[in-house]
Amino acid sequence: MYKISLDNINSLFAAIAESKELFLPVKKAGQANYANWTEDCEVALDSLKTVKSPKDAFFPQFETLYKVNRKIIPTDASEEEGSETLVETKLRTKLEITPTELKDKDFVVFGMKSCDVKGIEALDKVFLTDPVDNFYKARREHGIIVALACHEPEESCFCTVFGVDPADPSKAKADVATWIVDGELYWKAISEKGEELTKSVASLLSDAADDAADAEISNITNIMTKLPNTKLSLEGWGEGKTDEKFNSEVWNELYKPCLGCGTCTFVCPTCQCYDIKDYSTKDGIQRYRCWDSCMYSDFTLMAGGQNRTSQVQRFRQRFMHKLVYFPDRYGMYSCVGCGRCVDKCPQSLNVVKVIKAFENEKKEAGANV
Amino acid sequence: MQRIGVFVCHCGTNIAATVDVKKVVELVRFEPGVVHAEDYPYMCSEVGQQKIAEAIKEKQLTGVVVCSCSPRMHEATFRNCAEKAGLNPYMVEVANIREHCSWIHKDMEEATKKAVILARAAIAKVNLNTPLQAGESPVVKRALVIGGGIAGIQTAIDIAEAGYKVDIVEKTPSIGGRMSQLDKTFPTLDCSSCILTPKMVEVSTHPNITIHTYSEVDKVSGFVGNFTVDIKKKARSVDLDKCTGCGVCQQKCPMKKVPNEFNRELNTRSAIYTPFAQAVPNVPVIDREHCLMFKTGKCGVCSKVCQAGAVDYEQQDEIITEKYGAIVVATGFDIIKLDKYDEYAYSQSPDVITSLELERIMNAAGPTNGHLERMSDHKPPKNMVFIQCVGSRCADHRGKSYCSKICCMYTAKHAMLIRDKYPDVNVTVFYIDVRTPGKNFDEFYRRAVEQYHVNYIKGQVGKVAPQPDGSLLVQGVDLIDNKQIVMNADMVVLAAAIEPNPDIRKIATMLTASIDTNNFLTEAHAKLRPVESPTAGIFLSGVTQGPKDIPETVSQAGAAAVKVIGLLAKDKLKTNPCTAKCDVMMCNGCSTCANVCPYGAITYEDQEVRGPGVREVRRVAQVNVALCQGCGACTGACPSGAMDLQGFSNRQLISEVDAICR
Amino acid sequence: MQGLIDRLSALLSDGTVARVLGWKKGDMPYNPEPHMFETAESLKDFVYDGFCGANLSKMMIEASKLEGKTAVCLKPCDSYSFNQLIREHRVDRENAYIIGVGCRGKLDIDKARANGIKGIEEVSGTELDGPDSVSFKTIYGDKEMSYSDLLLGRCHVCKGKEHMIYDELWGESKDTADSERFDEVKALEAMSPAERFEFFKKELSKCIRCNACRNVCPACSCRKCAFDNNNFDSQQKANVDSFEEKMFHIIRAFHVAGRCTDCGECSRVCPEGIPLHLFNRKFIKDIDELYGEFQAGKDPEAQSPLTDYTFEDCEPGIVAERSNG
Amino acid sequence: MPMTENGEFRPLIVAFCCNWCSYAGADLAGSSRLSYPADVKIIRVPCSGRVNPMFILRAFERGADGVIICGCHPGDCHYTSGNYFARRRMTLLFSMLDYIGVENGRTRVEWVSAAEGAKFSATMNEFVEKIKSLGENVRLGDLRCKD
Amino acid sequence: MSLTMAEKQAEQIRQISGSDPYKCMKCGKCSASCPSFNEMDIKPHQFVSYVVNDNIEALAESKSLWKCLGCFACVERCPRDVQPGRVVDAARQLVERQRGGDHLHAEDIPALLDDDVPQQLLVSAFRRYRR
Repeated sequence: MYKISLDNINSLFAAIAESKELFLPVKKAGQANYANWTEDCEVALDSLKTVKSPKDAFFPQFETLYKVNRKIIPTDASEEEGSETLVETKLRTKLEITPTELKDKDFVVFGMKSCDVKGIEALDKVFLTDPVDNFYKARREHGIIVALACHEPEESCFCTVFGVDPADPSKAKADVATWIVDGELYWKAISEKGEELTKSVASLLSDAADDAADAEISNITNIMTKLPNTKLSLEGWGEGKTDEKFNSEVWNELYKPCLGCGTCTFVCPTCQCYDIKDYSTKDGIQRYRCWDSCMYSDFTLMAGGQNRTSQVQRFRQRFMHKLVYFPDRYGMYSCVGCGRCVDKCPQSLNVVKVIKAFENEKKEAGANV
Repeated sequence: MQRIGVFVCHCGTNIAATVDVKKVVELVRFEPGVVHAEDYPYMCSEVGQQKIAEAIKEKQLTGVVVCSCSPRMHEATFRNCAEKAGLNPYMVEVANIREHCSWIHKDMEEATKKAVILARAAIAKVNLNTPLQAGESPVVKRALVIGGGIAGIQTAIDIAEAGYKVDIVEKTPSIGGRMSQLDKTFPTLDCSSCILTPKMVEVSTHPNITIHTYSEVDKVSGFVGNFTVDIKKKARSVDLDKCTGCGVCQQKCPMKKVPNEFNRELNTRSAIYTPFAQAVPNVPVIDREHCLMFKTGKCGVCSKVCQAGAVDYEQQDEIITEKYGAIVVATGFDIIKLDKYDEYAYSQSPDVITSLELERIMNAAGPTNGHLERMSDHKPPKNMVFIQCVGSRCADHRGKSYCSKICCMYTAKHAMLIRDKYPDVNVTVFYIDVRTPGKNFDEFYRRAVEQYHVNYIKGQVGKVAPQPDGSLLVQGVDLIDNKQIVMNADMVVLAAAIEPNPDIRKIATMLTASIDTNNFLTEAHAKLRPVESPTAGIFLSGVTQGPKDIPETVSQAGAAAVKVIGLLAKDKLKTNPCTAKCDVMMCNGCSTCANVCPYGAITYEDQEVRGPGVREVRRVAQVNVALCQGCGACTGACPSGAMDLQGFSNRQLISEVDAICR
Repeated sequence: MQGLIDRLSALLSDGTVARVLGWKKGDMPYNPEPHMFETAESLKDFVYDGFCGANLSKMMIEASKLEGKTAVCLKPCDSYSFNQLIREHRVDRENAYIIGVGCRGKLDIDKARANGIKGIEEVSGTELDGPDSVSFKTIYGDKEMSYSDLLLGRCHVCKGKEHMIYDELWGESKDTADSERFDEVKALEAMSPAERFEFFKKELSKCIRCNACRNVCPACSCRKCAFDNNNFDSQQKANVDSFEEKMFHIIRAFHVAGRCTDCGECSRVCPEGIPLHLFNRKFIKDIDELYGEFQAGKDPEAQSPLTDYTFEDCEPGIVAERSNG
Repeated sequence: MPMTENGEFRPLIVAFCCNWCSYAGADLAGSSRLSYPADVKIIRVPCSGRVNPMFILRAFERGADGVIICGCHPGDCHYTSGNYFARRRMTLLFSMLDYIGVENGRTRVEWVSAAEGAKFSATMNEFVEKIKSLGENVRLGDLRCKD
Repeated sequence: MSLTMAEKQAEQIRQISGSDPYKCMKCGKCSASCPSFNEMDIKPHQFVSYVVNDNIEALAESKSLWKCLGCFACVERCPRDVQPGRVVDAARQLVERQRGGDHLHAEDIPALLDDDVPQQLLVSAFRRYRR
């Protein structure tokens, strides 16, 4: 275990940034979001939850996949034959395709909370199983995760429900685990990548006792038990529950306030749906992908219409996907209990309310029997 | 994907001298959808059109772009050509590389580059064009003529003679117009009334013609072939049917101090009056503004003396609504106000008069019974000065920029008539140029100089100053002698500029007819369609289009009539298919579009809407394509983009923007 | 609040209305959600307190298509939106039974969070007839804040306590305005173009294009948004670069210009806290100044300034004149 | 930045001209040989009221440096009222662009009648000069279009 | 292409006066209005055509330059907005600039006072020719 004083933390950032891109919570116009570190940025390590999750680091909201450009070039004499037009021409067109290069430099994501690290695990399930997403894979290979323990969890947090330990990031699949206790940042490398990173900044770190964070860990663990949503039960969800949940009447009531906006999706650390679109530029197109939301009315819109035509279907899809289909397929929930949707939904709907609504349904059904 | 052919016109050297036509052909070949490109010296020629037709057939073209002159010039030509070759005419677009390119740029490289971009934009648009079908609308076989002067009269007679019904709306109590105020006409010197009166009688007795005098157009709606017009018939206070035209009421009317408009206010008339003796209809009106009965409630003399019992003080303004297939504007002119021309002392001396006032003075039925005399002391003048171009050809705010066209000739006429009748009167004409194009016109002017010894001086008058002895001091210049001339005159006659009737602006707005900055109505084409307004179904007759003399007005009136007859002869009209169209899947039914539609073409109805996952009854917009004129105001107002304009769709215009910004 | 619940139950029981559109108790003390109550019994979960900020007008678009009348609880400022929806034929007045509920300003939980209040377990003092301060019981200790310090930004420029449309009223309202409506816009106008550009760039670069502002907006009631259809080729789901955000927000605000009632929902729901009302309010200010004062939703018969004109309207050049002083 | 060989900035200017007055005015400028820079490219629309603010933003997004809308003079609209609506729409749009910090000279509305070929040419010359003085449109363009 | 001296001067006159002599349609209304016509060797309307023809030397030497009263009757009445009075005035300024120096001193004024000449004229002359 190492430590560094928070007073000195900027020199740590500067040292990392010297050789790697550094991605960490930055406050801009009043809101904390992950962004590239610059000397004049306002780092917000004390923010419990950034508005957007750090999944952008591995799966950005927008990325160009490749560019297609049309070039007019002189033709060879041999190719001229059989030209149909009346005009004698010595030119022809050619399409030039330039794929975007894969990430090939190491970068550090600093300050990820355990829930967000767990979110990356969910993304891995999707993007790293066949067919592998090369863009994502390259980023995962080059990304170094420095996780940070939560300090004062809030009432919207319920990560423990999904087996996340917010107090001890060394249990998460990160490369380095850190804690902030009394003005010191405690640092513990977990993986090989983490060890290497530690080496590269070793001169700035000083030794610390291995149990230095233990008090903080038990403090946070204790707080978590007091939070209302951590007592949530996932009974009735998970693998094999499709039939039972899909046809429930509860959805028909629950979805009504839903605006069909994408706030929950875009702040969520595990949502991984994207759309691929073309943007026509001067003399070609850029094919890009961007996050999409299953809450949107034009999600998966095809020539023949879309497969979910009403908001209740879309609403159900999102939560069934997180709590039933994803476990069915990958053996884990696609919710990590970060509570961002609890904070941000404009209509105060969220995954917790959904789970609770089904609990109530069960109770009421039991009462009726 | 379209199969587009691009045809680049040289327009002789008009385009080819500045735009490298071959290079344009070479470059546009690579545009998406283009399968054929060629150039030709004159695309609009028979051979050029033949080339387009052949390519359409041989290459199975689905779209055509012609890079040539303005689409306002030849779009119709090329669309017709395509239609004959079996292609929907609305699959043709024109890239304007002449007016918007070759004619305004000098640098060949730059102009060629721009021509390629303009062609690209047109190609991008054609890629999104869809075949459009013109609809049909019926034609009401009746015409409206606004204005009852010689232009309106001649148009009405010509239309009526072809067998169609015509209504004339005239603002004043009688038809006749300006021509009825004139004494003699140039260059033949025949009496104006003598040639006009038979026409007035003909028009009033023609079975196909209805005359609404003392009436105004109040409201116009509809479109070519199908206008609905509200005509306001002002209360005449005299029953048209009962009145025998005996004239006793006018003699007995105690209120005789009303300025006489017909005589240019040189004398007065009674409150109940017919403007002139030959008025049609010969039925007086009561000028309610001056009538004692209406002002004080005490009089009623006319009613008492009227044997026929025709006077009706209770008569009200009446609105009648009629339907017309075509409307002819023949609202004529007036002379400009001279209050800004202080230097000519028009408002200071009664002996400085306008030429139109001189017409009334010379007229036997005028204020002086045809005797030439000064209005101040009724003495015959000895020296008369005519000043030309008063307010015409004037670049400043006081006058008009154009030449009024008729002044040179009528001044020669006046000078000659005076010298003929009063050989001892000296007549001097100050002129800038003497313009006499026209049959026998210059001979006429030369007669004034050579036979009647009218003193023509090249130069202007700077100042007219009334003298204490009642004479007028005229200070002018003789530019040939380079001398300033100061002379005494007894009368000064000003050739004031003419201007369109001031009512025209209101009327043009009602008709949605374009109007220029001088208030003349704009022609659909200055040379090729001079009697039509760009607004379909609206035709121009007489000075409403531009300054004209009588023979020209009469010929134009006939031309307008022919155009009207051509329109009324059709049973149905093809309508412009470039109309607005509502995508009911997206329409909110919010009524925003209906609020901005100038034609009332958008209505709402509950309609069952079906689409993927949708099947419900919704309130959606409906466009009446017969009423829609394709302005697109609705498309800009529609928040959801449900309303689009065919032929100028959102996607087409955006693709043009994209093509230009490449 | 019990009085309101009793009244709503009575309306349901006597068949005046078939359902009630109101707010349902949340699972936290500050997150009630809009809810459709079908039975008198279900009203036990009905809540109306300082956190019921959501404007229910837009939900009436769908609700007024249902069989029978819907009772809807509208705050004074919501009633403007409802009127505007009537003007646009989007709701059926006949199918609505409007309870004009009193309002003393609505609360913004983020104001409490910004004040260091977290781990909230209980909140009290938010009811309509409650005290001037709000008490928070949190796992990190008890906290208190004054009601006015917790108000949503929009409540500081309250349009007034009058309901523009209602069938019956419940509860007292209070005009909570304590600053000038256009102060924020004026402050921006006073900046240099470069400063303004920087300001908007900073704010708008946070945008995640979640469309919450659009979807919550009662004026954005298009069946298919211009951003979701192909006609304008504007169908972009991502905030790609700086322009994309500006274009989206300019057009969003432009499409509701002359129809926006300044209800402030866009700013309330923005997850990134972007002051989106600054766009809408700029249009309102311009319209007021250039074409005469106009409050959308005040009079459902009034012609919107953008579907109206006069011959004497100012020329677009006025923008440069004003801006260049 | 689009430059000619001599290093002069050549702006990209999109002009929307109504078919009845301004497009005809541009034609007249052409037939009168009243020149204006080739930087101006005209798009024909039936009426200035047809111009959707989206088109203008689109042009800027695509890299236009200036956008001008020409229509019939107030009172002269071929469709009676299209230009009045355009006038209000554009005033508000321009004001918004100014508000977010875009130079206010990049947009303009001018009324040009069919008879005003000289005015059309003069207006375009003036507008091109103005845009040249403002330089390239960096605040509204989409970077992807620069590739 | 470089301009000749005369062309430059003609251009200067156009700039100073702000008037466009090409607009002249040779109607002569300026000369017809001019109170000093008979005193002038080059008449007002000729003045304009001299500028069109770049014949500035003749103008500079003409008497007319000093005979124009500046009453601006021609400016007011010119139907083409050519403003001959301003052209004359511009020519006068051109000449004055070449001569340089002050030609009118305050102390000389009393000697020049003439009961028939309106004092306003002197004041305006003073403004115009003192530099």
